[in-house]
Amino acid sequence: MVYYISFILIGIGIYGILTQKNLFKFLVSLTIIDTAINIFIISLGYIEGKDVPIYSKYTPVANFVDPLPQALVLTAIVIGVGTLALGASLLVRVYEKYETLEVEEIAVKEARK
Amino acid sequence: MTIATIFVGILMIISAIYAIEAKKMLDSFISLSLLSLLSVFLFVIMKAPDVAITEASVGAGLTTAVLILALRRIGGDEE
Amino acid sequence: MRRVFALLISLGLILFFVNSLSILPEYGNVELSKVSNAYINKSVNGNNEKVKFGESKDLEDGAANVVTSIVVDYRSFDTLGEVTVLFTSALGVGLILHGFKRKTYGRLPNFILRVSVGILLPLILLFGVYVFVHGHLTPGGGFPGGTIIAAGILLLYLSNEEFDLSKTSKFVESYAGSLYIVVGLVGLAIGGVFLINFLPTGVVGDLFSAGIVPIVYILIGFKVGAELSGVIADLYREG
Amino acid sequence: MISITNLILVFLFGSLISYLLTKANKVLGSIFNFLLTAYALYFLWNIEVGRSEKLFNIFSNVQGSLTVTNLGKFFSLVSFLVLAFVAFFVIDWIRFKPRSYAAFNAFYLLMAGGSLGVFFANDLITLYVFWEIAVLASFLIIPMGDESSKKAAVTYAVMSALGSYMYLFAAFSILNRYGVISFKEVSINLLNEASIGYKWFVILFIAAAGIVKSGIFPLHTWLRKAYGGSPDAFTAAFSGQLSKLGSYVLAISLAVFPTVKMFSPLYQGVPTLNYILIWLGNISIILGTFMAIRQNDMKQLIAYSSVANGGYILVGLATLDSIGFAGGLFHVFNHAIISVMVFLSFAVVILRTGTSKIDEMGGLIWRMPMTFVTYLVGIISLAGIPPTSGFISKWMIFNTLVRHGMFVTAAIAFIGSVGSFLYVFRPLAGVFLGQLKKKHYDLKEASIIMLIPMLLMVALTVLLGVYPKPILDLIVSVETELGIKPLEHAGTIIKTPLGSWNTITVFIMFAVGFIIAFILYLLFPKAKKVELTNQYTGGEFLYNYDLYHYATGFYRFIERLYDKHPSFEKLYEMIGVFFKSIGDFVTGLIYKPSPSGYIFWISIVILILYWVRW
Amino acid sequence: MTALLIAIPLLTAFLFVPFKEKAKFILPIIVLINIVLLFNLSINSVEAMGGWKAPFGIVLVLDSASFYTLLVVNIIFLIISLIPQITENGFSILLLILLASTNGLILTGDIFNSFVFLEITAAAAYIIASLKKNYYGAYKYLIVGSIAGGFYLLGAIYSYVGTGSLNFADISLNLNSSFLPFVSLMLFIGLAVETKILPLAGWVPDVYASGSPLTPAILGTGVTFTMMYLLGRIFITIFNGYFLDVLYIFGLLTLILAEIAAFRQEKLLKALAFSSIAQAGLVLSTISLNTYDAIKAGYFHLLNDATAKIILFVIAATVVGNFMKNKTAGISFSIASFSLIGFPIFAGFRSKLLILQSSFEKGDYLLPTVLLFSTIIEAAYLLKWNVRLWHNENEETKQIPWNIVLITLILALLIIFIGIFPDLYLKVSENITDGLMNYKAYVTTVLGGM
Repeated sequence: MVYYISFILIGIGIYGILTQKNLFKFLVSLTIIDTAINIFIISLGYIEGKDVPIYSKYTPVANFVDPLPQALVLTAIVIGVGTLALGASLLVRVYEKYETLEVEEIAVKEARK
Repeated sequence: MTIATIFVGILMIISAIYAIEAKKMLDSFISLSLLSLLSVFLFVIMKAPDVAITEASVGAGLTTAVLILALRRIGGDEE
Repeated sequence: MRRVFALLISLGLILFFVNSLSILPEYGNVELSKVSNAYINKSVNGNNEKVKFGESKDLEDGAANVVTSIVVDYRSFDTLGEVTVLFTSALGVGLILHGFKRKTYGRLPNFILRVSVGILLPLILLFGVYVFVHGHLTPGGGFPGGTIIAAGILLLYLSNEEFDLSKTSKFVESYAGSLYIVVGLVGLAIGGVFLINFLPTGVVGDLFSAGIVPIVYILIGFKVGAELSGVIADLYREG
Repeated sequence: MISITNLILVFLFGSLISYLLTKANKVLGSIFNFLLTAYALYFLWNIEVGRSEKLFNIFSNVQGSLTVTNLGKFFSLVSFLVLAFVAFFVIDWIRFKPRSYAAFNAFYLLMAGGSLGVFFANDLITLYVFWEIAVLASFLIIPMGDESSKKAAVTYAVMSALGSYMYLFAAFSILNRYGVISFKEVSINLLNEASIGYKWFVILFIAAAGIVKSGIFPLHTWLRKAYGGSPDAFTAAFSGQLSKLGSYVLAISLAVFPTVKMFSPLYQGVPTLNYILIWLGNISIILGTFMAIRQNDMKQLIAYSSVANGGYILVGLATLDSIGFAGGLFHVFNHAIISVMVFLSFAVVILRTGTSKIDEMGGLIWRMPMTFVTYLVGIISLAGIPPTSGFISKWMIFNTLVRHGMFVTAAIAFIGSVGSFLYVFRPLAGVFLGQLKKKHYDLKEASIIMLIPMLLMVALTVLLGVYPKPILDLIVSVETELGIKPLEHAGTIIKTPLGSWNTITVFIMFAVGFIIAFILYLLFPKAKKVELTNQYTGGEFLYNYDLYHYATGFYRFIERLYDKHPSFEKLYEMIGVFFKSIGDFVTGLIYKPSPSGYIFWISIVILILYWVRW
Repeated sequence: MTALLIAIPLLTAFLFVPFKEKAKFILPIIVLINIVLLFNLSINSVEAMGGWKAPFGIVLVLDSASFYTLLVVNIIFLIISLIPQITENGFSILLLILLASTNGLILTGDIFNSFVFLEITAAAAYIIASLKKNYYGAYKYLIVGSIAGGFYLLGAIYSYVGTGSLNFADISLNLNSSFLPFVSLMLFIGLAVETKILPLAGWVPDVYASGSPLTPAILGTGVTFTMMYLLGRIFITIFNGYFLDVLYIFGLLTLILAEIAAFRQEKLLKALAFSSIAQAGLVLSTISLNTYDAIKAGYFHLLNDATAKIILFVIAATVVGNFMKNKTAGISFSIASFSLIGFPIFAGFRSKLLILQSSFEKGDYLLPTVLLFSTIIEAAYLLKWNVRLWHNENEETKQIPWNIVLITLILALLIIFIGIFPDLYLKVSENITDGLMNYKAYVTTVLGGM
């Protein structure tokens, strides 16, 4: 089930990048795709009826879902936010240079240069 | 659980579409943040509390903050 | 027209992924992989006993939170890389926005914000520290902890236009990161392997357990907090 | 006697020394160049045939080597004759070159070294290596000429690359198929090759390099611009020496690889492939001749004539008949020295007047008579009039064509020969004869150093026209080596099935005729000399003399022939434009103004790969 | 000890954050230390990070392929670090990070770890791409790079699901064959963007032609080499030749289309950027022939291309006006472009011969045809630019720093040296090929005879 959600979200993200013209929207779509991929990865580690992979009072012995995808997703999330921050700062600069965020207007200004 | 998952999923898809199609950037970001929060819910369902916490703080909080700060720096929402 | 095409392409991609379901295991019926099994039973280097909370001790990895033990111990090298990504992007934000002039609003921040920050900030910071100190026991860890600290600092920025922490955050960032590598290098010196867990691991579930895991997580917490607040500072900075 | 390898190395490193010397003193460097090329000429004259040297490992199992063959010796002698003479001319000419003179001399030696390697290469790939060195060096010299030379150089390099890559492709396919690349072993393998198609492919692709270099028909368009634009003294070496590399490769592809034995004959012992090449040569003759007629720039005019003469050489070589092949080889020699004469005299004219447009000059005979004589003898030889050596080679080619019953071809060759009178007369009349222009009143004759190589060439061509034995001996040795029935000759008498030919008789006849003409000239009253300005029409004085200069529209009466003529130059330009527009298209395909485009490609690649492949 | 190759530059980068400006002095020293260290390491060693053995933890594998790739990449960094003028203030520290991440990318034996290092490389590359106010180009690169990174991550996850492990050797041993199409496709998408395979390489002209010499000099050589190595590692060693037919077609397409596009460009740097794409395509299709000779020829050409491209990009971006005032730089430029075209006595000739021979040996006539045809186009535009730069009448000229002149000249002489005595580069490429082709040895080295 969750597979489909993440696939559709990836599709929406791609659709967003393909159709949108505002630079911010690209970052938004990128974040959507990142989130979708993360959900997908986690769902690949989910095992019905198993528990959170933490040894605790409630689960003293191992009865866990797959912890590795979770670890990977932790990394992926942070990498995603790093990229996003870079993108945002580049975007600020682009705006300063062209005074617009619409790709078509930027293209016109690039061509005129 | 399945019904909850489907419900959350549909909400996520809606918020994703809204995030992409929203006219105002701020709406888009808030919708994105909502998407992140919903995904936190999914993570919890899928027994991944570490990821959930990280996503809540990084994905929902920081991402939105960064985007909004960037929006603020270019002089707010134009429309 | 463009939208229709985009829709078709996205649908095609979705179909591509849906097709891949034929090879993927069914949702919820995934088998634990051999690697995860070894991680969970902490038997990578040979340990056939089942791990029990609060009893097993001196395991190869002492973190009760298996995810943490993977992130900071088994796959610590990934985390080093991950920290570096964040570090790079923080650095990049600084470099890219260097010397950027922004129009100032000249408005004083909201009164409520200023007051509430004074009350909330210590709590937020405390919570952040708690999250990464207990990273090996409970959900959480360096990344969310650091982010929470950064969120606190964002509040500080919002409430006080004069506030500037970029110098300090640079130093914290620099030395927390360096210390992470130094920890790895100490491992190299002691155990002959980079990033080896050279401290005693203690009993699973204790606060002082898991060897270098908490230390590394604390360092990561500081580093992430410093980096993210650096990013925020760079994005926020006036003039 | 040093080894050939060392001689080549001396040339390659000598180019560096030459650069430094010329930088220090223009004349000194040029003298160095001359001494080196002259030494090489001496060396080549004395070199014994059959000598072989290892060179380098091309691949771990393939060894490159040099071998002296008669064919290579003949070509290298011709080349270095040209190179040495031009180098001597350059000693004085270079003093007037304002910039990049040092590089000129350096690349000149580099080119010489490269061509030396080409002539003695024993295998396909070694030949290619030296070939490209020569091409590179010549490419580097061309843009030192006038404005148009910049573009010409690139066109030249591209065309040349086209030819040499076809050659390289064939060479590698041979290496892969037989495991050998030396000429001897390859020809043995080719003789035993069963597949006709493969043989065609190999011969045609190897010949392609030669076709480009010697400016044969479909790939001739670079020649006009490259000859017209390159530095004036260099054009002589370019036409006289470098394009002979092309003839050498043609000789290899046709004769060293025994095409007659490899293919069954189509007509009169000539295989289809050779016949096609003969026709290419024919088209070049026609095209070169007729395009030369309408050129106003004298260098470009002779450039087209080079196309025609390349055609003659190819026709001669491709017949693979004892006399025809000899004629082709002899024409290689003739055209080399003709080029030197004609282009060097042009170089002097351009140096003195500063222009190469025919209608901007006139009457230079009064100021530079020796240059005029050089040019005159050059064009006489070019048009194939006895007693010059040019007659002998053309006669041998015609003889063969008639004897083989190729009447159409022979007719075309005759037309080309007659046409050459038309075009060579244009610079003669426009530049040297007629009235001297006012601005040219104080022109001087070329200096002694410049005149020496020019006049020596004049002497050489007349001498060999009377006594062609040294060249014929060389040609006989080449033909013996290649297994073609050697030419029968006895010093001055050339024997053919259609009868024999005595050069001395012809010389005497012409000498008598010349004396009679001279007596008549002395007896009859002289024409009155008029100034260019001393003419008027309809009572009005002329203000724009150039317009009424008779060299303007010299052949206007046949200009109509050229209306809407199809031109390969236009075709190649169209191809260039076509590539540019494809380039635009591709750039548009790849380069997008928005990130969407890139993501679009990612998605498309995934979809295509997935749905097509699985 | 292998980990030090990554740890030392990273540590230095972290330490030098507060004083970014000083980093450019430390950079050459660090690179030198790295190279010295590299020579003290034993080949065919596997180092498990944190002491967790192969299929479980992350391992750094130093076999002959990674050793020589490391050597090449580090030397490229050394060259770049010796010309600090082209690096703007503060960017030296990025070069340190880039060094660490390329080293990691080459050494790592873990697919997710390679994703992480890929992202570090990409992040550093985005920032370097933004030099000279080329923010929009960098932004586009960021978007496409992140999407590609996402696909690489998906590929890694799919291979995890198919194998139960993230280790390269384990994947190559145990990957379920039904996963192969998906995994290889996704990894291909991820790598194609970085290795500049054509329909996905649209970011290159913008980024390389920003006018900064640093961007193309490091991204087009060191990073490209690393990515090509990784590509070879994944598709030759791990998938053992699977999917190479697709790479072959894409490589040919890239070669021909990029040359045509380069022919059209009005700006020198853009033309060089497209030429860089084309050469990547050539290398790709050559190594995808998957014979020993072909792979050797491919990496040999990659080396030559890298050597020439450093010269071309650095000079093209620093020299203003014509070469007559900067003769030495001009000569280096010309030598590099002749080498790219493949004139004899220059290194490029050797590699073209090798490529031709190896592809003929494989019985492949398409690659030579396309190669020779595209070389004609390449000759057309490179020679056009050479003539234009040597013979124009542009008076506006400025002297370029002596160390740029010196280093480019040394590299140009190296090109000629390699053209005559190619053994040095041949040895490197032979060793890389040995490492890549020897799939069994790789697996046993990593998994310790499992």
